[in-house]
Amino acid sequence: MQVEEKFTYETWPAHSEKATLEAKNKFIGFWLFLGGETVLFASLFATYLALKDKVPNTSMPHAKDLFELPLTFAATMLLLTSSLTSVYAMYHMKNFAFRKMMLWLGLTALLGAGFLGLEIYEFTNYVHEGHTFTSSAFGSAFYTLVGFHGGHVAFGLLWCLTLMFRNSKRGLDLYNAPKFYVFSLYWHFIDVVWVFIFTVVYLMGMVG
Amino acid sequence: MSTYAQKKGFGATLWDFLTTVDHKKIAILYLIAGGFFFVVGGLEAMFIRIQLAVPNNDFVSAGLYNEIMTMHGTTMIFLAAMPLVFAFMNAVMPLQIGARDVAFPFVNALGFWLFFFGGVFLNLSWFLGGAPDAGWTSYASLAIASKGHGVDFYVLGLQISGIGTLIGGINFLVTIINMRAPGMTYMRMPLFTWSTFVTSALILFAFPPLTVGLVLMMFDRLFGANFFEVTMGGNTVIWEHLFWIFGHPEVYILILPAFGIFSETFAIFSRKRLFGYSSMVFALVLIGFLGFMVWAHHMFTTGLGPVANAIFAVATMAIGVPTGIKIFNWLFTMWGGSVKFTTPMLYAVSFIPSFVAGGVTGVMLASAAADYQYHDTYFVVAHFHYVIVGGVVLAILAGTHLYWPKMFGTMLNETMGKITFTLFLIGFHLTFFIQHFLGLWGMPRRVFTYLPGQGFETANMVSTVGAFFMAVGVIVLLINIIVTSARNVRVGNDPWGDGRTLEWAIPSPPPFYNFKQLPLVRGLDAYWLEKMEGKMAMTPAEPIGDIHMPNASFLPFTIALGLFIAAFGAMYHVDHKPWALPVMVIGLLVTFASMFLRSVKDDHGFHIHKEDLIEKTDKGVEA
Amino acid sequence: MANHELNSGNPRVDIEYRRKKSKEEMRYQIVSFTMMLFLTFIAFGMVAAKGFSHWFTVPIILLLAVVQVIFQLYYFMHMNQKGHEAPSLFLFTGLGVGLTAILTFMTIVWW
Amino acid sequence: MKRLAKWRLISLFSILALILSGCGQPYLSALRPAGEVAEMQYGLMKLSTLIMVGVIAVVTVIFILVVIKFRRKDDSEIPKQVEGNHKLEILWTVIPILLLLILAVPTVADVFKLADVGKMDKKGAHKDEVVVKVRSNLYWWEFEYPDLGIVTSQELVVPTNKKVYFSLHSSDVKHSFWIPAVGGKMDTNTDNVNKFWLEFDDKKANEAGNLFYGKCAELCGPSHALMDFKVRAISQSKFDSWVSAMKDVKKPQQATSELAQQGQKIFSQSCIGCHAVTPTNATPEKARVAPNLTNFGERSRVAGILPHTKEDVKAWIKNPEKFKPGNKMTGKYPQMSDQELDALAEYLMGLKVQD
Ligand code: HEA
Ligand code: HEA
Ligand code: HEC
Ligand code: CUA
Ligand SMILES: [Cu+2]
Repeated sequence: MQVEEKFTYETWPAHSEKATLEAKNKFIGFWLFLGGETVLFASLFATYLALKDKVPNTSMPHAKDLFELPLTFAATMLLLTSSLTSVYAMYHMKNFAFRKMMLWLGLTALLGAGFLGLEIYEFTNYVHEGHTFTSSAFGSAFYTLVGFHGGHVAFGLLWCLTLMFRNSKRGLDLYNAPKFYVFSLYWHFIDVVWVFIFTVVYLMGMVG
Repeated sequence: MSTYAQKKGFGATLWDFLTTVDHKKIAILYLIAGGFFFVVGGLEAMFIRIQLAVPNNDFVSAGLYNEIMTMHGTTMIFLAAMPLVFAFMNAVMPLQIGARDVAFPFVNALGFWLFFFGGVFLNLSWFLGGAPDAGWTSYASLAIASKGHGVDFYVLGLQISGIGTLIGGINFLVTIINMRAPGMTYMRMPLFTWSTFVTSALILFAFPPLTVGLVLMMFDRLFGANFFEVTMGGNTVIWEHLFWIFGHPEVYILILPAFGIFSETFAIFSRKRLFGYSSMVFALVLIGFLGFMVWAHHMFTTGLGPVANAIFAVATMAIGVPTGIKIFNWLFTMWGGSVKFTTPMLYAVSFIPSFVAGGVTGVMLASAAADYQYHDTYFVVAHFHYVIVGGVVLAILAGTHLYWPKMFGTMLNETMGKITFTLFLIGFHLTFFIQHFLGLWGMPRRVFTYLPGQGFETANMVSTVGAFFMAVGVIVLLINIIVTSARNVRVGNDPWGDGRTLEWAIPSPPPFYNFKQLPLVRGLDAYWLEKMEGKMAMTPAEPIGDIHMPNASFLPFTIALGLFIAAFGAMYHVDHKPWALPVMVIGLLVTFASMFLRSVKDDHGFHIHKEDLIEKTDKGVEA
Repeated sequence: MANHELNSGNPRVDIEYRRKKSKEEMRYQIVSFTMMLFLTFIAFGMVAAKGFSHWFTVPIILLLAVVQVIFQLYYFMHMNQKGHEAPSLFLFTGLGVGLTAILTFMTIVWW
Repeated sequence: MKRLAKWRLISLFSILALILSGCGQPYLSALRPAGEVAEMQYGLMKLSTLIMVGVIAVVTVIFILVVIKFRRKDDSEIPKQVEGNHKLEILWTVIPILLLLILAVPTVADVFKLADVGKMDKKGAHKDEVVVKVRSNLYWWEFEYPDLGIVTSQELVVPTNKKVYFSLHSSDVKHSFWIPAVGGKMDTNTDNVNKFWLEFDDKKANEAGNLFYGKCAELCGPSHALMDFKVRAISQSKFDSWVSAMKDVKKPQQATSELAQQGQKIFSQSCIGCHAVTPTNATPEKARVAPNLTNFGERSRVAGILPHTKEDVKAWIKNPEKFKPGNKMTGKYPQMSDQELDALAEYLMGLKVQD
């Protein structure tokens, strides 16, 4: 199958994300990468858990005093929804509906940007409360873990926008379909990590 | 006129190597760079041994010794042994599974350049105010306290080259999963391919913890974080764990490919299929698996408590079992075989007693209560040089001789090979055997000197003398390489005559597309099977057709270069140098711009047309 | 849902079939999204309620997180489909390595 | 006949000496265990070595057979392609497992025995147990006896034939506390306090001249190699009298000779800020930044490594950097003239608590 071949709704293969050898490679390769990312985030979680609430003096804020439910909840909703929108994008890719796919991808990026905005707002709040990257081991661990996730979101945004920009005129083909697919995997993975962050860092932090 | 042509030829060759995405050329790059760093690390080892030859020596100062010792360990592990092993994986594994290239040729090149720039960065520390001096383990309390930029070089250099290794690992995995030739089932894969597979999986899971550890240390040293700052609530034991969660699998990342090379060597030069193939595969996987459960055996004296020590001690001992399975299978591969003692085979044969000696001291170390005595003494130094030099380095030397004709199309001289072998083996045992006793007599490791009158003098002298034997052996090898390259006598497909696997079925060196037609694999040792049926070539699995090949690209180089530049900025930013931040930004821009370019510029590769392939055969250019 | 393309000779039938399949899948995905929302509500709700003991809440919210992630992996990321043997092998191995690390960090880095 | 006997005796002794020298020095070598802990570990070493030698022997026998018997004689021979042998494979899986079990059981038992420091935390009077708080600092060691209220440095003094409990901590970077002849090491972390115990055998201590060598076993900086300490292992009664002699020093001892008095004067101007000459542990740890010199005159080394002579004391004070690169004393006090050095050395060498 030629990668640049033009397709129609009828000829579009069922598994466009795995139709060529390159695509298959990309697919497996990306999953393996996610396996490695799992260990990466696990190491960060482990570090965070070991350093949670480790502050030099008792006057400094602990997890209990910092986190706020509504903010975290809003962020969670944004990211969760963006996971669904990227599922929709893939649904339309399957059906060779390029415009719709782009629309949903755009929505995904928008929600992701919203999430990032909330996170930045949250961080500035903490800094005002004296909980900074350099104020304590707890601070370092917190910002590193949550920041790594935030960095992933930011990178995902750039990636998504680059993809959309590059392919806006081209339409779907077997060259870019795996790229879109792999991006959606990445985006879901970010959400997976976030589920554990909101549970382990925020919810468990608030429970004490 | 001819000189002009040559000059142009050199420039073109250089550009070719800077932009290549061909796994065989990348293999050569790994071999050259890794070989260079091996000599650097070896020279550092010689300085160590000279300093320790006599008590109270002042060949190097205390601080300098620590830098040399640290750089010796770091260079040897990250910049010599691993890349050399990667060289063989790149050169041989795709051929063994009958693939035209690796899954991601571009990523393959990127992996190399990241490793290379990371290594160069690390070694530039020598000229920029001092090398890292906290040991290759860089334990946090000392590393954080270390003055100057040495440890920053360590952190950033390893970070860059670590990313390269990680993506290299993923690449190998995907290649093996997706690109095997028709008929090449998992259980028909040559053991070197299997060991590449397991090793790559170890890389995939072991490098992220190292990445995290390095990030934490970088944040502490360069950006004011407090992960390891006890007064701020930090905890240095976190580093120890992260480092060893990586560090122990790392030693298996080194030894498993060595096992792979030896498995091939034993089978080839015994003219016999590997004894117990399935249990060999099983043992590989088991070693890889157990490798992740034992890291705390490096921390028995840290004070983890008796429960943890007991668990990790027993888990560690368990690794002896699968390793033993492999040892005995090799012995029984030779049993009943027709053993020919070529240079690679000499290395393989001598590997067995050497490695077993190192392995069993490993099991002694695993006995936690006794390790309280061994830990951080020369006993440990002896253990790991026995497994590393007696395992990994012997394998690299064996692989160099074994695969040299496949990589370069010419044989290394056997006589000189045997001289290198003899000198190296004698030197190796002379250097490291006695160190077991030094450790037991009370000599700690990482000491820049020792006082007279404690009974360490003779043994240290012996050890130093041994090291010189090794050095001479290595020099003979270098001469061998130069001489044979100059002579350049070409060889055919199967220069050893007993090749068993697919790589020996195609020309040496192989054409850039490897296989004109993908071969049909009909069993283990595919080429051997055909030979036994009197055929001289593989049966093709497809008609001759167009071959799709990737384009060369300069972007891997620039992506890596960008990180290299950025690392300088990040490092000098602590000194409040005004240019530091801009440099960091520029470096990152170079990297990201290259990545962006890569993603927006379509690269569909090119096709070699079927007519050209047929024509070549007719002309007899390539067999 | 199979990896291969259906081949009944009539492209329209295949397309119809595929569309139906995708629709069906999409329905599952919406259901799982709803479930995920629901689980998130419970988790946040339990913490907001403040009434429960620490020892009760923590295991439950962890469990909820795990279930949610399974939804993500199996429905959103299609791990329930064929052709995901290697991915799941490596993902779960990674998870195993990661969990061991977390376990040790929570037990033997205690001071 | 007599000659022969003498020769026999001599050769016997020389063989014995050879074997013993193969075991290293009695005051330093882990192969000359001088206490319960080292004994236990030596036992494990012997057991594991035995197993390992067995393993190596088996491998070597097969190895030699193979290498000799199966050389290629005829270039056209094609051996039979054997797939494997299940019985053999089971054999070499099961036997190693058994061997490892034999090693694992005593290992685990000893790990728990060595970690048993329950007695140490016993509340109330510790009449029986000796507890030592070890604090490691860049290139010097401090030993505090919390129950006795005294502090000493560089030379640990312990009673023989009873368990001594240690709690270990570091004040700067990680070090590791190791007395090879008496028992395995334990790290001194910056994060936490580690605990373990050792026991010093009376007879073996005598053989070693009552002085064991201790080492720092964790890379800690340029002078890591020189961070030695000594252990004076003496009988309980001698220990008791040492303790009471130390306790008697309530305020700095007054020098007697004129030269020494001069030295004391210089000392109290330039040195006392860091070096204490009273053994109490009333000052907080943070303020104890240099070795306590109360009984310096009775030590066996200067700064852990130099011979204990006046010349060496002078040389040390004159330029400590020369002997221990990176040490924390260099440059913290004014340059001393030769005359001042003489005076200081005289004073310091007179700092004794026992006669
Ligand atoms: C290639 C590298 C390599 C390999 C393969 C190994 C293999 C092993 N290592 Fe080693 N090790 C290192 C490299 C390696 N090691 C390094 C670099 C360090 C030091 C790091 C540092 O601190 O700087 C180290 C340190 C180290 C320690 C920590 C010591 C300390 O610091 O206190 C321990 C402790 O358990 C250990 C154990 C083992 C064991 C049990 C094996 C086993 O895998 C060995 C298994 C093999 C055999 C056992 C032989 C063959 C088997 C048979 C013939 C069957 C029968 C055998 C029996 C029944 C016993 N190693
Ligand atoms: C792959 C890993 C590897 C390899 C191959 C080696 C190889 C050697 N090592 Fe290394 N070593 C380590 C990994 C390795 N080492 C590690 C990880 C440490 C721990 C560091 C730490 O504590 O942090 C260590 C520590 C270490 C020490 C202990 C230092 C200390 O604790 O203070 C010693 C001491 O003898 C030593 C010696 C040697 C010697 C003699 C060789 C020899 O085998 C080297 C042989 C090679 C040569 C001799 C090549 C030289 C070539 C030439 C000289 C040619 C001349 C050049 C031209 C003509 C151009 N090593
Ligand atoms: C910064 C405070 C400091 C000052 C001031 C200082 N020293 Fe020291 N001194 C040290 C430290 C730290 C050591 C341990 C060095 C080592 O072994 O690494 C030491 C070690 C010694 C030792 C060896 C101790 C032993 O137990 O073997 C002697 C003797 C000594 N100092 C004498 C002096 C004299 C005399 C002066 C004044 C002229 C002096 N010191 C001033 C910090 C100081
Ligand atoms: Cu203190 Cu080494
Ligand atoms: Cu290990």
